[in-house]
Amino acid sequence: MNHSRVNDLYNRHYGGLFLFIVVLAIVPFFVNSFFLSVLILVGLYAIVTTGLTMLMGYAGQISLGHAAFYGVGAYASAVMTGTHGMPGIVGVLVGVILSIVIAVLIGIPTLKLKENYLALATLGFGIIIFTFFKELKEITGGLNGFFGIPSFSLFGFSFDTDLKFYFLIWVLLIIGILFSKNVIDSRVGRALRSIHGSDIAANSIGVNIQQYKLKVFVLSAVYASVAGSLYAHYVTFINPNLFTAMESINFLIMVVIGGSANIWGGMIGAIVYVLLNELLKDIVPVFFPNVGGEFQIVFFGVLLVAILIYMPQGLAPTLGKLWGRLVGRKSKKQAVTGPPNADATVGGSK
Amino acid sequence: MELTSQFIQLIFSGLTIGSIYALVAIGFVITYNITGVLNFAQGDFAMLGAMLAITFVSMDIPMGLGIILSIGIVVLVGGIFERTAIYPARNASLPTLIIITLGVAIAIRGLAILIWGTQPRSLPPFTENNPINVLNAVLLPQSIWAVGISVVSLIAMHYFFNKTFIGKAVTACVVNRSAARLMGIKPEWMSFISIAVSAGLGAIAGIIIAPISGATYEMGLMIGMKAFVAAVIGGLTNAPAAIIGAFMIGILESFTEGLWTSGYKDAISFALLLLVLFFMPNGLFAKATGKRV
Amino acid sequence: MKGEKEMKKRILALLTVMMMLLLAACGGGDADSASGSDSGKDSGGEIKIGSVIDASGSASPLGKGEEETIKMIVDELNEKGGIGGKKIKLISIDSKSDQNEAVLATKKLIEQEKVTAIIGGTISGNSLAMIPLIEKAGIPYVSLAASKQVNNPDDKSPRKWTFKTAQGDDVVIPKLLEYLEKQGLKKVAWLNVANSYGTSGHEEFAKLAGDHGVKAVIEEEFEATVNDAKSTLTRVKKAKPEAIIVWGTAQESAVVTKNIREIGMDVPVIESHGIGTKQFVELAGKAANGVVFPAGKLLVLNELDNNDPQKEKLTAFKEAYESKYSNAASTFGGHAYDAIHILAEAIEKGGTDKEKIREALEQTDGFIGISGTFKMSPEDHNGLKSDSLVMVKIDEKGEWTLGE
Amino acid sequence: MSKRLLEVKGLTKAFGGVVAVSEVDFHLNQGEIVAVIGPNGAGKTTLFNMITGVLPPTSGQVFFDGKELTGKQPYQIAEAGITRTFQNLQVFENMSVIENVMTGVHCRLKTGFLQAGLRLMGVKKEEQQAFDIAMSCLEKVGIADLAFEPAEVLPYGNQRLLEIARASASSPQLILLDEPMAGLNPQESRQLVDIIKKKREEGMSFLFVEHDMETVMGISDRIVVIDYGKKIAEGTPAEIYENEKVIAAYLGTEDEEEAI
Repeated sequence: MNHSRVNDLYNRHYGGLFLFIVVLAIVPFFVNSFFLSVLILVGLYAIVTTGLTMLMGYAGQISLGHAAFYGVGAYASAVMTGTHGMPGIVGVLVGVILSIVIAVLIGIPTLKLKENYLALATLGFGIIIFTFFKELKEITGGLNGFFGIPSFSLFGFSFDTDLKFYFLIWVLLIIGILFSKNVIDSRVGRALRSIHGSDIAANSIGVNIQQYKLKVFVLSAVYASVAGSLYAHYVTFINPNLFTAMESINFLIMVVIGGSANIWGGMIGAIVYVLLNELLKDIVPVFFPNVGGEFQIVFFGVLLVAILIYMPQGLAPTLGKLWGRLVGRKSKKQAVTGPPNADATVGGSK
Repeated sequence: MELTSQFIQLIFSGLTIGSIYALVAIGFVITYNITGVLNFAQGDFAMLGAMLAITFVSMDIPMGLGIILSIGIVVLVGGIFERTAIYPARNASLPTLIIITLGVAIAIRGLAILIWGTQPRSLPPFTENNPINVLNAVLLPQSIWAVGISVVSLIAMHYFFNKTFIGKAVTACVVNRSAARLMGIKPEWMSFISIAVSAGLGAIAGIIIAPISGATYEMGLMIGMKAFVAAVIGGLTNAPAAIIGAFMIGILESFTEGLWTSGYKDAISFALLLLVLFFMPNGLFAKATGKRV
Repeated sequence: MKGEKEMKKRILALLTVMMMLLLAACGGGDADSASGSDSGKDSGGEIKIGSVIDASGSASPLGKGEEETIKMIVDELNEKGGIGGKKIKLISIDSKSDQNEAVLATKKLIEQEKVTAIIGGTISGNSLAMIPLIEKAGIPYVSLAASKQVNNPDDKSPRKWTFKTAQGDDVVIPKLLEYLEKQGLKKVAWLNVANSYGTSGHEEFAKLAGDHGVKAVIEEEFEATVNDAKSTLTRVKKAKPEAIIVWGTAQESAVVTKNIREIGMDVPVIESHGIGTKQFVELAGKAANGVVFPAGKLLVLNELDNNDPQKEKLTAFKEAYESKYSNAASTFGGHAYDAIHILAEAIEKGGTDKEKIREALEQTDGFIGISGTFKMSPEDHNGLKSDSLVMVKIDEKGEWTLGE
Repeated sequence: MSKRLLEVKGLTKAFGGVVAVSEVDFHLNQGEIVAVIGPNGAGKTTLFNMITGVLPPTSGQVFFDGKELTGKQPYQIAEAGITRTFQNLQVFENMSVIENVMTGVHCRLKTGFLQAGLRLMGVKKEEQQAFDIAMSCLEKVGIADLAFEPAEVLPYGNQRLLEIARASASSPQLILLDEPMAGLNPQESRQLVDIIKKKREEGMSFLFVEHDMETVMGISDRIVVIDYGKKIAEGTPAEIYENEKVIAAYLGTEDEEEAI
């Protein structure tokens, strides 16, 4: 009897996911290629935001420097494949290793401290990394940018068309989300959520808080780095301005829109953010012909504030309910699988 | 001999920019002390102040009046910001509040582009700006204005928080919220006052830098971040330490530029931030007690 | 309890709206694609030209004028009956000074709108990001950005389809060096803004300076967000240059120029074509007096010799633009003017066949535009020489005068 | 019975100039139930916090099962075999009841990030194991039927039981209970006493702080009394009952100075 009940603990039914994957697999054959590249961008962002969602929702920390990890991945791949002619996977791995090292170096001293010193440290680190991209001209090409990054290939298979790249990115994203979900639905996930619930109690039953926070931070950095590597292969030209503090903030906006209390929140946020952005481009000029792209900046700023105040859990929980209704499954036990605490928006320290 | 003049020149530059950082940094500290919020929109108040002052001056309003008007408007904006974005979320977690201020910063920046465009603008110097020669180094009257106004504002702040009733009430809230409530002080309003006052300080900073470097919609970002570094160096809660931190950053930057390269200037400031966070998280001037750890 | 219900309702309402918006976004995209592919087959008797321009964001001081100019010229051409009897349909996308936006916009133009040719890429970074897509798709493209990398990259990557109408660094720097040589200024200080504009200028300078007997006694960078460059300038002062070259755009150059005078240096100051806006004079104030810089002839229109082949065109452009828009005509708008006209001529010759347009572009010879007289070739996709520029001096009233 | 499980030597904690706990010595044998009592503000919770690593002691040492624990982090102390409950409840409100207890099993399991993420072999087994342990812990405190409820909806008394289930999930040798009876009605108190007694029979030891003298006298093997941070008495309930210092500390303010 206990067998069936342990399976009730977490929603590990993959019917919905399967449906989602089928939709994902069909979509590219019905949209035009511009929309396909939008979806690729969404996928890349979603990989970053999935990691960030883990960091914000489950470790209660925010990072104001994830664009830097994204950039580390991008430049590692650019230099390894573009300058040294190495295979794509080497670039990805170098980016990942660099990101891990950096994340550990930053994480160890700051995560010891209470409050959100990680946010402050990542802010500083982001600017330092940006400076390196800019100043190490021999390696990165400086502000002129780095061009001539070859397309990504793996075991002799080249992802040289948008369609192939789309599948690469979304498969990776789904793997990334499943990995995160597996982590959350386990001893590790419970430990993380317990820190959120009461760090003192978590510690007193044997949870090494610092180490868990650090590991989540490293994980999120790895996600960002991998996405950055692939981004570099996709656009073939990168320059330091793609990895500024503003880009880090955009990632945060996506996570907040989607909601960090649910592992799907990062992806939902990325989708909504990018599509809203495209939509505004078409809609705004109809109503305000003289207003340029600036309107969107204001819009997202206000949206961010409004969501945090009036919908602190983001879109994910509500969409989750709708999805549940759609798939026709009652989600009575799921009620507590995410951190559903009303104030579990971002971070735990109140 | 030349080395001395270069040295003095670098000190002048450092003090000028440091005074700007100091004003904004104090805004950070006041806000953080009273509301517990790290307000990332602080730098954008400086931008608003500068832009408004430029607009008023270009409308032929006398400069003094224009400056006072713009400070007033920014104070109001700060108040509105507190009521609409901070107050409703006062029970949210710290990271949430940080992100809210980031959202507001973005919105303010966007609005500034809609109103003033992306073109840089400039404000005339407050007085005739003929360089004064000090030991072969050059001191500009506007720099004296910058440092002077900062010092006066900082003294005024000190007076406000330690001598006036409202100021003391605000301070009381920092010390003990419920005790303050018993005394009939509403902590909610203190948060309003502190953010409005911080916004005003930011506006002053923006207005004094505008004649030196011009003003653009995005100027708030860097000023805000540097001031923020200064505040952290000072330990985030200690106003005098933040002021020292601000001047340190200013001088560090001018020496990096003067003796090495400007390319790494920002990186140096933020490397200092990391070092302080890693090794002295209570600020450079904190006593050894691990209050925040 | 009631509050909660209320909240739920509100969330649901919000969500419904969001979903509708999203659907609209997706649906809209599909609809566009359908219509796009129809008209793309060149059936309606119109020629689709796309533009990707930074009309907003940090590069908008340049981009705004470009966008407006293109719209103006397209209207003009269409009034005259279009190109070869076909109307031009302009699809203009704002890339918001953001590389990602530029790439997406280019994709949209190529794949969804199926345009015949593309103009744009206000800043070099955006142009460089767009080029791989354009070269792959094989679409005639005229860039408005200055960097030499756009048409003549160091890594020799293909530029078969890429042309450009702005004077590249490889045109401007020689002009500057010729001037220095003529003035007998041999030991100079070089200062450039730390962005792609500044660094690419610097690279070209470093490469060519020796040929003209010019030597940099000190080379420095300053930030685009510089507040006070006096610290850097103390080092420049120590190097005792005969002249200072400041390579940047209006705002940061103004700060540096002011600082140069403030710390009491009175050597000649020579700057880049990036300061060719009234903003620079406003921001730099008295310090602008005497600054010399290479620029397109538009700035000194009134002083041009009446025989100058460009004079007529320049006057017409300035009048047309300024009567239509509130801003002053700029050399950046001029690049757009040249781009659309050269393209129109090529389409006139080559029809809608892309390869033929490309060949026609390559054969552009003697087109008199705003930035100069173009003579392109398979090797030279810019087609401008340093004689397309003049040295401009700012006088004590802040007016531009011929500085030669 | 004779094995010394916990040994506290000269434990002292000073906050600035104020000495909250001063030179406290005592020990606890395996299988014993020891109570720490004393007037409010006597330093009992500070003592607990030092033993469990929440606060580093100013001086003194803590030995557990022959190993020194002084200065170790709370999670390390939990791994060594001491867990605790809290005076003001610290239930993980963001989880279900069963998950709370499964988290309590944490230090007996090994699943790490990679294994969990890839859902390698063994993860499922460990999950089952954690679930079974947690279930049996819940059964022992009598709230197994609430396993799938969110912890935050539980009534106060059940939250106390949940904390005890959570603290016992990793089968520690010693559990520290910080005022376990506070806020419970008599019936719940009796239930709790039964649970503690039953657990002791299984070999667990308890150290607890309590104000409810009836409970203290009823279940403790020995009692340690502290006042103003100092240990003033130690002994069996009967001995303490008659100890004058203790009576003075609890009753008389006039005799107080003498008592110290």
